[in-house]
Amino acid sequence: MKGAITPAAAAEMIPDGASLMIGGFMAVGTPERMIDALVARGARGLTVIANDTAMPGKGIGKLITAGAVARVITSHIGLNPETQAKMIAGEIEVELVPQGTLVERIRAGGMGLGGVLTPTGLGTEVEDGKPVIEVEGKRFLLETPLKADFALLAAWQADYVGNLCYMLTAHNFNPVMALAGRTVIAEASSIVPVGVIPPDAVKTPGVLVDHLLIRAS
Amino acid sequence: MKGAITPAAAAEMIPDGASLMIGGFMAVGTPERMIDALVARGARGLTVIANDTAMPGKGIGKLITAGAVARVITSHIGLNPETQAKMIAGEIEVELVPQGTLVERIRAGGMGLGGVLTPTGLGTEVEDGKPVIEVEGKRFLLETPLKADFALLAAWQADYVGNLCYMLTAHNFNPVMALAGRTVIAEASSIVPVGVIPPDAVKTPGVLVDHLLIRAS
Amino acid sequence: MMDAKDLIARRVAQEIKPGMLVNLGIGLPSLVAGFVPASLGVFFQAENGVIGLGARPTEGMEDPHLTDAGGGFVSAVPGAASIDSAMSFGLIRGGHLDMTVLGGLQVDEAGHLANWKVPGKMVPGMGGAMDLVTGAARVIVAMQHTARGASKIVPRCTLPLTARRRVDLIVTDLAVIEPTEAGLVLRERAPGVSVEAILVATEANLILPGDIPEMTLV
Amino acid sequence: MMDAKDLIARRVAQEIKPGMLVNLGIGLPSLVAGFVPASLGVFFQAENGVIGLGARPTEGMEDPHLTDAGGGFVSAVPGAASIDSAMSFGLIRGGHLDMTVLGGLQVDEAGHLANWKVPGKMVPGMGGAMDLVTGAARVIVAMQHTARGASKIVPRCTLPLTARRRVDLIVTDLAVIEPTEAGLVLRERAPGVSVEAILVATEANLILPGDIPEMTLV
Repeated sequence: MKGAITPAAAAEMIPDGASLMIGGFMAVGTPERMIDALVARGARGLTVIANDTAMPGKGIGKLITAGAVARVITSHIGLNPETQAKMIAGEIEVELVPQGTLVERIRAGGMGLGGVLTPTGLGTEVEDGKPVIEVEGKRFLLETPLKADFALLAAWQADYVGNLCYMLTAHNFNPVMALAGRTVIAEASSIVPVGVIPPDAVKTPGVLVDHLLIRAS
Repeated sequence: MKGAITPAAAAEMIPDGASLMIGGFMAVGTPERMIDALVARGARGLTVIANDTAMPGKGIGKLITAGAVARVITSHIGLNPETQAKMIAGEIEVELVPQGTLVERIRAGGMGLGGVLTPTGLGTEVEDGKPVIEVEGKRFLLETPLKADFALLAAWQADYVGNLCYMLTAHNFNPVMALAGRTVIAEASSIVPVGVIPPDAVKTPGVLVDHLLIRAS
Repeated sequence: MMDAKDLIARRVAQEIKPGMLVNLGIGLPSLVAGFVPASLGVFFQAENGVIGLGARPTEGMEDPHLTDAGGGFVSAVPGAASIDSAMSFGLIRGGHLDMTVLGGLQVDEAGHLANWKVPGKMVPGMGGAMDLVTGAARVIVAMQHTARGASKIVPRCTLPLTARRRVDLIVTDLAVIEPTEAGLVLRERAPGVSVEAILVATEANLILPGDIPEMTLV
Repeated sequence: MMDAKDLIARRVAQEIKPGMLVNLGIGLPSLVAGFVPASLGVFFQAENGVIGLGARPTEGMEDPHLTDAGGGFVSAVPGAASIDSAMSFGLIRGGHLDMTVLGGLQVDEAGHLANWKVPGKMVPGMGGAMDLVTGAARVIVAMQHTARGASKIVPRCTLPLTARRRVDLIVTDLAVIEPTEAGLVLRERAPGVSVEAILVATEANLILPGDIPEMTLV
């Protein structure tokens, strides 16, 4: 952990055109203060890798509305009509990836694996243009690893080592994305003193986290 | 969860010649009561998939000494001279697998992935006879998934849904093996009433566990 | 007369056996949970991150960190477990999920499901559907038999497929249909619905066994 | 005179920078931790499952669930985290580990390490070594310069390799040697050891830069 920073300082670190992994599932477990700061800074041309684009006014939906996003790699945009409209208008490029494949591609990127061999998508549009590898008589799609310039995470508790815990369905993509961002910034609901989080409760070891957002005022 | 059974009943379920994944790292986080029951039953011809074979008198070492094991797939046998001696005598077949590859092969087997693409082992003896796949200009070994007839786990806390928690370095291979055994049997240091383990503390969801061992008397 | 969606959900609920792990899609499939007795010891998975999904909590007791895959507030039953997306889809892809119930746009005579895209019109994305249909031990499609008068059960899907896997059962407001290697077998009629009415409403060819009973709804 | 192992461990400790995540192999490398000041904020990983490894606890306060990769009892520092084997090797393979210090049987002029097998004699297995050498950002080999009079630094490894990756530094009781594209560069001499003595003890060719200072041991 290199230090706790303000949301504005975090947004300044993220240049236009950067690739961002953003935790969350329909804006549950999404770093909202970080997103607000990116919108306030007027970020442009971002590539967002995330499960979904939430809905207008929430989570990643705010980045879509603000015109900050040029490209998304995601499993679902069905509940955000603005993403759909901007995709049809050619303003946002959308790569749709099955959810289980998306999370494994991110994990592979973060854990130094060469890709994912999955049966999901075989014989569908998702297969188009991808190598099919046969292993022990079964066929699998080879899906490539994903990394990003930044991973923006939402956590429940953090300490100043950078250790993170998550709560209930707010885990989702956060623990995996912590491995795959070149710079990892986490926003926690609370920050507790070092030593307070039991080792067995830590889901993301602090060594993966570069910056925490300072406490909300 | 199908019920809590005695170690002897568990050992009766496991036929000679079965393949077993056994949790633990140098006998830390290993189901000792389960192993004692297998030794007492006089099991023979087992295939054991585990990080190591511990040392004589501890954990998997007891199965080795008892002559229960025909084959091991493991990363390390250096601290068990009996495994080395039986290997040289041709009594036990040993497949050595890099530790990080072993855990990913088990995870792939348990999570329905077709294999593991890893840089580990490239250009070494481990590469011999294995396909090398190039992804985005980098070369990776293709390692096949592993499953087993049974996974024998050691946990810290369990409840009667089968949810499991692990403690400190006793996690090791247990959470991953829980996914890859066709029948999963867990031995816990304590069993607590359903609802006592917080959802966020569960590392192995009970739906993966077929049987718990009854409490030690 | 019973609401069509409730009818479908009640019939699907009968497919659920004690101790199963079940994933219910958003919309119609999510209604199924309401017809499964707690005594069965069934665990519901929400693929966004919980095993042991419970009913919507009392107003004022919702928690923003506990939602289902549709974003609705839920509760957790005793013995629930939080899981991240990697574990959630590992359970699905690895065959640990006993059953999934999903909505459909089309199902065809090969038992193939299309439910994620209407090219040029609506592209919500596949979300978890492709993994669910590929990996679940049993796949049940729960949907209205027709949409705007057109049959959703067709000779061959014209919409992009969700997976190549043959689904296991189709439950509609008119019928229960089992896709088999030989084709779609009409297994049951909805209460008061004749075989003839089902054939008229179905574009696909249906195989008619000797006995096609009315659904029994417990 | 200082013990050879302590000398090596002290010199290796100087390579560790503030805030690093470091994995120390069992045996000699594990001694390094004793020479790293707590003020550096370094976290040690034991690949069997903990980040934030601390010293051996007071007798009677050991816990069987907290051991290092050699099976020895350890403690956990404040801010420690438990990890399972998949996460542990994900950190290693994924490049999140800043440094690993490993023992060696041989290192050659290409900087290749052999440390897991002596065919026909001793086959301990690679354990985590292959992943560590493949994945760690920086790999340091800490070993005695010779074994039974024979040089462990050789023109070309005769033992099976641990990885194709060129290690970053070799620290022995006689010298600090840096493998480079051009070959092995002699960087430092142990206190009181001459360049000539190092050359005599080394089977591999060493490149000699103009200045080869004595190790400074803080």
